[in-house]
Amino acid sequence: MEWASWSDFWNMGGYGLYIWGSYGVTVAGVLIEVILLKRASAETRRSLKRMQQWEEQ
Amino acid sequence: MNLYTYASPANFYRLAGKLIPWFAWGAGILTVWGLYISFFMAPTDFQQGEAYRIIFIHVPAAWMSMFIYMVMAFWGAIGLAFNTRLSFMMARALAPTGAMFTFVALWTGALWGKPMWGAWWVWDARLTSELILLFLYIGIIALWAAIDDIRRGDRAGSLLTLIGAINVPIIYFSVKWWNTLHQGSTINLMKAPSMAKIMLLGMLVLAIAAWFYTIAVALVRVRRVILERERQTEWVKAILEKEN
Amino acid sequence: MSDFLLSVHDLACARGDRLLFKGMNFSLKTGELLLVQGGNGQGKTSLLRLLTGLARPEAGEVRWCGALIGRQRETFHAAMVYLGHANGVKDDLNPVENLRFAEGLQGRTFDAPRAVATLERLGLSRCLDLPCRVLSFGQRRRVALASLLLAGAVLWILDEPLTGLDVHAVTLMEGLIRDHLTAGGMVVATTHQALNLEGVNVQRLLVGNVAIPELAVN
Amino acid sequence: MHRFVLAVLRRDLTLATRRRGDWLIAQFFFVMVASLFPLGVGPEPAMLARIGPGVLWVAATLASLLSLSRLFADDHRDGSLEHMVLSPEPTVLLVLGKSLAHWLIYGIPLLLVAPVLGIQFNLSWEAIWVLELSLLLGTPILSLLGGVGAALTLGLRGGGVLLTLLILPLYVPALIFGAGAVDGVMAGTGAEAHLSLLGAFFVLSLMIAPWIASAALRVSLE
Repeated sequence: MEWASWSDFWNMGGYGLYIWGSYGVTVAGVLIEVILLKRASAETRRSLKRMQQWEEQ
Repeated sequence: MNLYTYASPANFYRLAGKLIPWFAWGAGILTVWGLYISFFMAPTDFQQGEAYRIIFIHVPAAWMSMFIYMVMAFWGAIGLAFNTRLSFMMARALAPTGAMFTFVALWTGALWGKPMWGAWWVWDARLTSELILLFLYIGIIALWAAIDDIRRGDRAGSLLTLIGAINVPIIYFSVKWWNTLHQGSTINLMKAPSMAKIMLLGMLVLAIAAWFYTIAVALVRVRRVILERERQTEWVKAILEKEN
Repeated sequence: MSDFLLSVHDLACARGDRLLFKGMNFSLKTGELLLVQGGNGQGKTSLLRLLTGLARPEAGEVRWCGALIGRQRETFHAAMVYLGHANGVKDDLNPVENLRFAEGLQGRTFDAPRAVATLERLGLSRCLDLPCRVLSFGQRRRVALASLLLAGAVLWILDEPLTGLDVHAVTLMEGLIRDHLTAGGMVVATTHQALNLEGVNVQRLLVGNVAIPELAVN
Repeated sequence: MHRFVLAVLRRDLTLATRRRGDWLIAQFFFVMVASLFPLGVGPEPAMLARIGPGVLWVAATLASLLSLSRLFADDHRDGSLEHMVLSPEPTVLLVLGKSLAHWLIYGIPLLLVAPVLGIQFNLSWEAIWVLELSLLLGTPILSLLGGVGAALTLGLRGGGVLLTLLILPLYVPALIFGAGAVDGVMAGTGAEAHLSLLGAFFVLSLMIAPWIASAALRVSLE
């Protein structure tokens, strides 16, 4: 184990800002992509269903 | 059932639906394992201190940005040669994820560069060609967005991907060469001797996780595109009705 | 001229995700006119573009003398000439120059006296050295028709050739089509206007998403 | 085959002589962009000589881009592009002829103006000579690669801006080798290596770009 304590872990030997900045942005990138994709998929299904109902009428 | 059957959108839609959870869970588990390696198993680097831990995402992201581009070029070429709709859909589905990884590679590269070289940005071959790769991704996505006609968009985007694929290596080597002329010594991100085995393992695990993630996301996107493009067909109507 | 054959097999055409037509079959022989009819947006122009090879069909094939047009691009394009909505006439050039460059781009040598004679025949004798910019729409259309005549192609594919032409020119056009067919040529044309085509072998083709009736021969 | 390329060339050159305004605008753009830099960074001769090659190359790139969006667009609008594509001659030669015409109309004049700008930027005569050589080899690359972009964006809304976005990344090697050659001769390391790499990139573009552009043209006309 490399870390004596949690604060030690977050501090990362003084490089905490750089390391967590990197990991944070990566996580944010992935999350944003997943959320946007989920929304787009739901929107596609909604609009297709709307269109289908409209055609059935 | 042979491979060709899966090339039909209806079958591929079902197959993709079954595969997505596997890849998504795989990506999650591998990420946890990879992060454990990178933060708790890999020792502190005696030269770079803890800052080197950024490479556990920087390097896989840089790999992904290039690999995804090559895979896009591959699908584009297949689509242009054999006129298969599905391959164009794959190419399109990969682009946003590729651009995202390229951005992550640039961002993490800058955050690593600051403590290591004292500068957020250096015009070294890898960062510069990564930047130009991002421009190419943006160009391709913009071209797709600008063309309303699906068939034209598919083909035009793939042609652009192909000419970019020929150009990326040339750009890389020209920047590298330009760089050696302008700065006495090149800065090498990965000094081979100090690379411990455990570091390599961490990068590999995270790279595979990134692959699984990319595949899962691309499949979701392809499924969405299939639904849109095949909305006139009976099987799509049946699927939508079942969900109602 | 020897015998030629343009045939279409099980042709389907889509624009965006809308299927314009499918399962279209017809064949056109030497000396025949195919009149393509149908409402706006039903795919008349799309069909003509498929026949020229500019567009690729969603399904089915277009054959020239039995072979796919894509396989014999050079032969087919040498035998075919297309006149679309746009005239393909450069505004900055005069009619004679337009014809000269059009001929050169088709890989043919330019026969100046013949070009001038053709333009005069189409009633453009007073505009020969004016830039096309100053010509009227109908006059520019005539320049395009002159280039059609000069091409000496077997197959004419004409998209609304009568648009913008006056009564006199329409009669002229009817005569040109009749002469071309008598000489063993073939014509595919769309038009909204009535054409006097006595003594011409006409096939009528209705394009539309609704059940396509088999070819009603006039 | 040669006859066809010549026919395309003669046509485009004739059309260009009828519309001299467009041609002049591109040249003035080149001069103006290059002249803005000394105003922005200051008149110090040593610094101007240092940034000169890069600035002139970037300005030449932008000037060539400016006219590219119209490479096929004018002919597309009046329908003559379709006629040309339907010619029995190969589309690839059409693209080659049009790229060549674009280079002669917009590229060669840059070569004539560049020495004057080189003097403004305090470049030595030797550097100006190499700049000319590099532009001679490099500007056809801009026309060839630009043809791909012009074909891809044909008829699109905002196609001109999109074209810039698509093509500028592909220009990077030409920019590096071209400006590098002038840098090299000023730094005393010689320009041969840069110029031969630029030449190689030119040959590669000549072999590949017309094919991709003609495929793109057919896709765009579909």
